[in-house]
Amino acid sequence: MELSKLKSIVEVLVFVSNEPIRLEQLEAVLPQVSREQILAALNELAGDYDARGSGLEVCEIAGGWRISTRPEYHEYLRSYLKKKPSARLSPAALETLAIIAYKQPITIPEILELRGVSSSSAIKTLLDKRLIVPKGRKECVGRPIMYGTSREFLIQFGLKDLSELPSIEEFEELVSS
Amino acid sequence: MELSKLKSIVEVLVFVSNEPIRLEQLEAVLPQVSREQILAALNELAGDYDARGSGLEVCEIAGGWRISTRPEYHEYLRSYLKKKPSARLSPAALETLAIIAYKQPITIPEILELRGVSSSSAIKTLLDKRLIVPKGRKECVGRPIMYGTSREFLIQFGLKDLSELPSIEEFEELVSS
Amino acid sequence: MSEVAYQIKLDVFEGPLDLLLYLIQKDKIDICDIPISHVTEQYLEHIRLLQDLDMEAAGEFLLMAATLIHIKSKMLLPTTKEGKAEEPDPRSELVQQLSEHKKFKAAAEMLLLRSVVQQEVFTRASLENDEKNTEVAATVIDLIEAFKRVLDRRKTSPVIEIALEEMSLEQKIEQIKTMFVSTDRVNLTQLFDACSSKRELVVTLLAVLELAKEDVIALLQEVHFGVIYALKR
Repeated sequence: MELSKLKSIVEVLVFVSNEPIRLEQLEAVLPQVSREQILAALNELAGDYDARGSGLEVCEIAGGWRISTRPEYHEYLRSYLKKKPSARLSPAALETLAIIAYKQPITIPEILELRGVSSSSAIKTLLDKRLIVPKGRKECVGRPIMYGTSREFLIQFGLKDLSELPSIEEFEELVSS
Repeated sequence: MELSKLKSIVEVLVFVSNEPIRLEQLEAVLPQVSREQILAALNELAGDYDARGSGLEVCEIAGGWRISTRPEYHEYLRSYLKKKPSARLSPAALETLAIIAYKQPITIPEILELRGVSSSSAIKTLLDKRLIVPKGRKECVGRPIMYGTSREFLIQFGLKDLSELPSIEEFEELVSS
Repeated sequence: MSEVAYQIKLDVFEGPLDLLLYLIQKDKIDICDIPISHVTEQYLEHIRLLQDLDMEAAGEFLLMAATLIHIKSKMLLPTTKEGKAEEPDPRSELVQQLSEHKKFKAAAEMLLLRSVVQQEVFTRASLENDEKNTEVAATVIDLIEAFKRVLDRRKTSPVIEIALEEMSLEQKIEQIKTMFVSTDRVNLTQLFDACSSKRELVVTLLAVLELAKEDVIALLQEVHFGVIYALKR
């Protein structure tokens, strides 16, 4: 298949998917095309959007690909959609989320130990917002539930995958400075 | 405002709108721009999409403007929509699945009693998605079939085994705190 | 600084580690070489104003106070020559905890910045056929919430909620003062044993400390490790 045609097909599929579309999903629709070709089409498509200065961009997020608006247009969009930014997470919830993101899978008692303060209401908030999910049980006394971050976490924080998080050692420099 | 910038703004507004966006709506967001300029931007944007052979098109429909997929790609779309991941559930199916997960093995009359409404279509959906399987018959009048969750269920919900399901008590501890 | 200003500040602290970090940064202290008695003093001065915080938090702040005092006492103990090389610095665990806390605070700020940027990004509105489709990609949490909804619906008999009687610090102080109408000596062990919850225990402890500070009562321990009595002044 020609690259230009493949690019258009991929564009249409990324456009209609209501959540980031995964490479495997594209492969399932395009069985005759190799994974490398699909990836090449995605990357070239993203480059085309950048090159023509579109208000939209094609990018990889949460293990999939999606089309979204560029941040610089948010004022016009808010004015049209009459949508206020959603409430920010409290410092306690953010800190708990940071600990879970870096130490996952982690249990509630382990989080308590790290924070030195009870975190159950923060954890409830994070579960309600679907930012964290249970990730099995720890094989120790009481078999407590372990938690980890969700796909929604990657989407809301604009991450391709967890490896895109800066390493916790990078914050060490901040600590020692 | 430069035409290229105006084009991008118009593009993002057409993109996020859930129905064809009318000229008056665009004017309301862009009070400093004339109707003629907005129309020119829309027409030029549509021309750009055509010129680059995009899988998408910008067109005027039902008194407004929208971005949609070109008809020639619809077979790929149909194939994609058919292959969508199957963990998506309606509220009724989710509730029935929850009962089966926590109370298994359980018969249809017992589920009816818990939910208070007939659940046979939900059970059919769950069987179709292979999330539940028959687990023998209950030794009582009529020997009704008992159901339990399947291996597919564990895979879809990311569980190693059923003991990893959080217990109601654990959940309530979080909720009540 | 006025008391009010202190109280506003205490609300800002997420927990004892946060307060400790604030004290250290305020005095530009090296985190690896904390002058423990100075910091302990400052810490205690701050938590003296804790009474308006909720009791669970107060307990956590008190626990840290106990840790600080413990470290301080360990540092005062003379160490034998041989022992000195092997004994770890009593502060090391706390230093470790503080630097971890600092790192995660920085990570939390990074997350905040990322989320602010993402809030400015919009995706396409749902197409008509997604809207008709109310199906959700369910997680384990959706599952348990759905099960809980069923159980809640099943609760046919109305549940009578009995509010736990929670005594405030002021009420507890009044209660202890009333005891001294009929006696001039209260056994603190018995007083604490009578507490029915962790919260009540903390309130009682704070009330006794407050009364002692106000010189309403004196604390007396007749023998080492013996029972402590509160005496009417």
